[in-house]
Amino acid sequence: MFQVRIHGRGGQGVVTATEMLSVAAFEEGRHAQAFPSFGSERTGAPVVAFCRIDDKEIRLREPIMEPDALIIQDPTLLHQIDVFAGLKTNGYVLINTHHSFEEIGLGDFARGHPPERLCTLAATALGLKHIGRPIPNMPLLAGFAALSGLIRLESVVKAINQKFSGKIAEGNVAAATEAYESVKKEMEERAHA
Amino acid sequence: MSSKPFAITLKPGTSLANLTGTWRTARPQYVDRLPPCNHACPAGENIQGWLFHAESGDYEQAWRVLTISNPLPAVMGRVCYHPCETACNRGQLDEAVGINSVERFLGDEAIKRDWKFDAPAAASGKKVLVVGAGPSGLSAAYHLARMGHRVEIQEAGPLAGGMMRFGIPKYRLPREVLDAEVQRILDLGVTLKLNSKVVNIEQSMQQGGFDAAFLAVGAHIGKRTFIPAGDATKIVDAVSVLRSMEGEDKPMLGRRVVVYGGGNTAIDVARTAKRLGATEAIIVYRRTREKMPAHDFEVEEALQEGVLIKWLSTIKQAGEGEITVEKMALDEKGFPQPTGEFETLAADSVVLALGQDVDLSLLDGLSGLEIKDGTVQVAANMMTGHPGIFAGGDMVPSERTVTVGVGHGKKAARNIDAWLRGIAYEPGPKHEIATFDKLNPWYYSDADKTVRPMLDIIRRQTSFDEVQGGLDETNALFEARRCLSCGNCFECDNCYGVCPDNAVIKLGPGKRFEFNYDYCKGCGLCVVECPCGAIKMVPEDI
Amino acid sequence: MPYQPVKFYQTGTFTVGNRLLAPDERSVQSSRMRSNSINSGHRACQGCGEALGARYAIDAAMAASDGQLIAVNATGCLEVFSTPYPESSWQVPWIHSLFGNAPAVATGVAAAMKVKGRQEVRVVAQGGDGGTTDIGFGCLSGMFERNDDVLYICYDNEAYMNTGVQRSSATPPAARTATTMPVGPEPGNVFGQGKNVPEIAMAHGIPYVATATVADLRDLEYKVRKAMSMHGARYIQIFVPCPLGFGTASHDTIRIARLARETGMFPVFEAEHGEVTGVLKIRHKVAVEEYLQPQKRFAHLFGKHPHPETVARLQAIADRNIRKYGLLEKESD
Amino acid sequence: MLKQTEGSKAVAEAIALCRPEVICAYPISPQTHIVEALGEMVKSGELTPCEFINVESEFAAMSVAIGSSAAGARSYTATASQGLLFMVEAVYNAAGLGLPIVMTVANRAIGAPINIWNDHSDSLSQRDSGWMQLFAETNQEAVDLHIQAFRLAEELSMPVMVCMDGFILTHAFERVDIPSQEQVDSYLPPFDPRQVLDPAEPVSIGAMVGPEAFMEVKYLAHAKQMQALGLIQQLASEFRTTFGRDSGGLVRTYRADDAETMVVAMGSVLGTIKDTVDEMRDEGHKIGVLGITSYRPFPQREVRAALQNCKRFVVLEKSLAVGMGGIAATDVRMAVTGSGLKGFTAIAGLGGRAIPKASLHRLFREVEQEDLAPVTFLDLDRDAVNKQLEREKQTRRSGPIAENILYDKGISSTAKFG
Repeated sequence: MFQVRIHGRGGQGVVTATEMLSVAAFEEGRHAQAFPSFGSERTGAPVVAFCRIDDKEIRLREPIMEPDALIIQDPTLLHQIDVFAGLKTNGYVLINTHHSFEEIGLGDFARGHPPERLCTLAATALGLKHIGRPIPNMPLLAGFAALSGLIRLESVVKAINQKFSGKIAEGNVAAATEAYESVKKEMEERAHA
Repeated sequence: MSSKPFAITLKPGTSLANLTGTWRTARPQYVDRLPPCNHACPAGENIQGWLFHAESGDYEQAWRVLTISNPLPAVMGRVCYHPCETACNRGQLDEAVGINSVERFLGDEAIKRDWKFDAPAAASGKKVLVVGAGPSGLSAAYHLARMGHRVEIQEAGPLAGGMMRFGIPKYRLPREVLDAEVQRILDLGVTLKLNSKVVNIEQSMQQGGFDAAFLAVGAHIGKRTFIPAGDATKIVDAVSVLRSMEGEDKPMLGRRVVVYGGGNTAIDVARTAKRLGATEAIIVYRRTREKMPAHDFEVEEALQEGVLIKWLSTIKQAGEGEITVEKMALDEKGFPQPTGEFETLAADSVVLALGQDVDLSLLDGLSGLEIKDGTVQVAANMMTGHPGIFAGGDMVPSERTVTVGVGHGKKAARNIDAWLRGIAYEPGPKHEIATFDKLNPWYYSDADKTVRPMLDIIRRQTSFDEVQGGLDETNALFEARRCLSCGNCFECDNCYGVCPDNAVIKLGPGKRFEFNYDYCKGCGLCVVECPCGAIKMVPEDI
Repeated sequence: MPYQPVKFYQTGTFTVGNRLLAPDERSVQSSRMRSNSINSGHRACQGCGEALGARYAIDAAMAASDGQLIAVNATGCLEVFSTPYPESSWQVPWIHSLFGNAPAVATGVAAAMKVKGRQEVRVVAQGGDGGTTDIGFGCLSGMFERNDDVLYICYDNEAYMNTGVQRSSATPPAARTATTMPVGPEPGNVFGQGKNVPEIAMAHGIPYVATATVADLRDLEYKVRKAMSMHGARYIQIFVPCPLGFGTASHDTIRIARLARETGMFPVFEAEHGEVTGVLKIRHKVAVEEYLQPQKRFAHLFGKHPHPETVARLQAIADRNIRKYGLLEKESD
Repeated sequence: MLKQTEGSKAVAEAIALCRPEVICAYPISPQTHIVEALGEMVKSGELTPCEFINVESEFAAMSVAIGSSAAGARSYTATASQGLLFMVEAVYNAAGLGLPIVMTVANRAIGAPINIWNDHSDSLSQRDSGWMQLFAETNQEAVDLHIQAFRLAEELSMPVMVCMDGFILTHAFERVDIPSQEQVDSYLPPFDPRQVLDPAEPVSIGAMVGPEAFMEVKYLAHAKQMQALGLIQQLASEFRTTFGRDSGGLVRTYRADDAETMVVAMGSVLGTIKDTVDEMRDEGHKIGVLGITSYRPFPQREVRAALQNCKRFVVLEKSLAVGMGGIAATDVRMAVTGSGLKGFTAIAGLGGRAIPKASLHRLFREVEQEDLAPVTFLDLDRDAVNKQLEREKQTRRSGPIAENILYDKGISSTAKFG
């Protein structure tokens, strides 16, 4: 079972991101369970959502306390809550920022972690670019696909097209594709480095 | 039902099993109370009864109910002083119902449409002599005829009608109206013998083979009083003046006429004098207007027509072209006392209107009679002390009006009928009077009395045209519908409507209602909300 | 056009029936064919205004809907006296659920009829003043706001009579109830701000709002008929005196209702879409004393230690109603 | 059709397949997504004929459903928590009147303190309301139970509550097989009401019933629920035939054959319990699970049969009878009266407190050892409550409890800055 935890703020599509992740996994024939942290969600407030992916039925209903992967949709949260709590050794971390881990004060953390499991992505900018709104969730999801290889970009695109239609779907797909390519490229570059 | 939830879901209307009548401590009962108008009517008319039909526009039926008691509605509708209206409960609400005017409308309608009385009941084989064709005699003849008796009227005068013809001026009662109603009575088969004065009643009965007689000769002898007078002064009595109005030669009263008296006759004569061309018609009366026996409306009409009245005055002396009157003053008991002050009035003639006496000569020698104050005493059944001879009208002690006379005729006829059958007439039980407090007047809309059109004042002063007009159909209907139907159900459905327990059964048009005592809880709403007081509460026997 | 009293026939102009009217002008209550929606054998007190008002109103609604009517009833006297197991007095399909939910239940019935394509079936909800102006008020307002196709009829007897005469928000000032006893310096119910539910109903802008009394049957029937001719949320508040709660003789129920109207204490009017379109004028204006004195619930205002100043305040309320609704005929009329 | 979808959306689709005619909606978390989805389906014309009524309160929601059901329309509503309590009077009334309304309860705690998270306090407060209560373990089961609920309700003319854990199920995206309209139509016939308001055949519904018949009315409601015990099983079996899936029924056991320790629970927590039990079984523990689907009627016979071969059991429930202990536990213990079984009650997950596998491992081991109090509270912060109890002993005005505990736990703002 693979467990993903996404941190963000109300309004950034955190819950949608886990749902889309679960849909993408479902599209690949896998079992998935996405659920929010069940707060009274308010725009701007810290939000957590979860997604489990497995090859068999998922019965577990506890919150994800030891995630295999973390997606941080808002780097400002890093200074507010312990987003890394319970992260498995060598777990994936994807952070929405155009800075490096070093630049956002996570140099120490990054140095103790396998580099192929870490990535930052300027997802908000991609959202603005393709959708016209600072929504980073779909680019991040695609970036996560690229980072982890857990799901394919086509599945993310499928999930997007199920959820959205028209211009918004197109924008999201474009943003996701660019994010996927960007992360893929960075990871390849890093592998060669 | 069994498939439906037990107890919570019920069949409709099943509460009929719960007989709430057992809750009752008092029960409502429908009653017929006596309307004050009926009670007050000297002719015993069922006024509420005939107005009920008039309300629906069924004038013929109204007329038929009316004429059960009174064969002369067109006359009565003109000359009756309508004590019914004085008694009418509506007077306490706004104004009394114009019963008299509706009666006249019905009477006129009957003449116009030539309605006839229903044919008499099967002939009884009995024969009754009626003496006098005045209101009382005509009424008795009518009732007796309808009861199946053979009736013959012997009238001393040249025309039927009595005081209706010889006492009441034309401008109050056009003669064609009187003639029509008399003729309708005669059409029942009543024989009328005119110019046939009965001089000895026993003899007349024997000669004619009559089984009973009703005497109604009226009071036609004008009372006189002593007034010192010169030869030149013309002093006549009112009855003579009015009677001569029916003849070819109208009475010559001069330009200045003084009428002495305060009754309706005094007014009639004064108004007649005015119409005959008098420039002055002065009534001299010894007391005040309040004490005057003449009806207020007649006084009022007379004054409108220019008749003058000298109150608190007596005639002391009549000279040539003038009279001397003495002023009076009321003492503490209200009696007029002479003051010693005198004045003179110009007068070409003095008409005495001081009442009338009865000519009782036809009774001379008749056994068993009691005569008192110039009138014949009769028992409650209108029979004189002489078996088989009944009397009524002005010749017996009573208020001397046409209506009373008609009432006497009806009452006498019933008693004569009973007497002829060898039984005693038992009037039905008198119902309790439907007094105003028994009514719930809320339910009647506000509707003021319809005023009958009045003849133009100039024409009234110069002609004998009828002063008061009749109601037209719309007005009559309106007026009839002002009746409160006191004490008698008029099927307004109030009891049926206001019962919270649906315990009033409506039986359908004309059939009224009945109570369903199985469910009536005795709340009394129907009693209080009955507009006309036709329901009363009576305690249950518990 | 507001209600026009029959004028041409003076005898019985204001009575239930009238033998001279054309059949189509006759009142429902005068008909032998009236539905008697609430049947004999119910257990209402003698002279119950509510039992009477309910039959008046529901029969009229039955006539107007050609018998296609479903009635919903709030808890209260009407419900209790009409349906004690095993007997029901109702001859119409009828449901009672709770004290405070009749408007909502009626909404449900109307929704069911709509969804089943049976829009000829009309829905009436009914309750007392407690069930309407107090506990059922939320549901009532919701039903109004959604403009659900329900005619709600409030039988207003100005207190919780079913439970033993306790104060409701419809209880008039100074009235004695079991919870506003005539003791202390200001005996009886408080002079509050009032809760004029017909006006609150009007504020919802619903198609029709009217008040009526059991003393004015033809007006009442006219209003029910008019309400039934419309769709959407409609409200009629009918003044129904309660002999027990008012402390009046059982035979005085209608008289008291009449006096409530004639004094101006209970203004009778109608409104469409929030605007008053007609008032039933006072015929013979009387002082409030005439209305108050026959009622034991106001007895403490009179007698040995009278409260004329309180009577004057009540008169002021009546006068305000008269002014506000124009209850008097103009002098020139 | 298999779908990855939100639990609420799946339930909404299932409800739509049941062809409801009147839906009443009032917003309260966490049931809102269900009625929102239904509202959209009605408005778009996808679900027709159906009246969707936005009422002004839960009390009105149930009341509207009472009216529409009594008038013969298949009626549905959903609520949770305070909303359920706000409609309680009408909840009892619907049952008393025998109206086959189906209602989803998205289980949520009851305040105060106000809390929007999941536990079972709301449904269980309506234990005696006369409604049948079915608890879903998964969103698939939630879908299936709603379809069964309409049949159950309408066959008996009694209302049914389908209980699903708020957020945990309602807001969870997971795989759900949504049946086809044909399947549902073949399983669920049109509503043929046992009583109906109809001018053609008037009845009076909702009479006042006195002492002479009230007991009988109540007994008949009880008898109906006893009938339902058989019917629920029959409906589950028919459901399997039509839909090819096991769903519903009265109870379900898991690895219970040779279990010496049994864990009894309701709702979605059964999944976590099963995972825990699997792990313990792997370690050789003889432990099994009894899931109760039908809480009302309560299947005493089946519960007793499922537990009769074990040595001890613990009822883990998301509800608390304050001053007594477990609510469901009381029923379970009643079912095994006289069996000599050792029974424990674990109160867990109140107000959305997570029930992690780790805690369950610890609890189940203590149960195996019979080394715990008869009523125990899973993951209770003993420290915080003890401090408060101590404070209350010392001062009368010891301040608000919740605030104090947050302060003790160091997570309140006053802790940081005060």
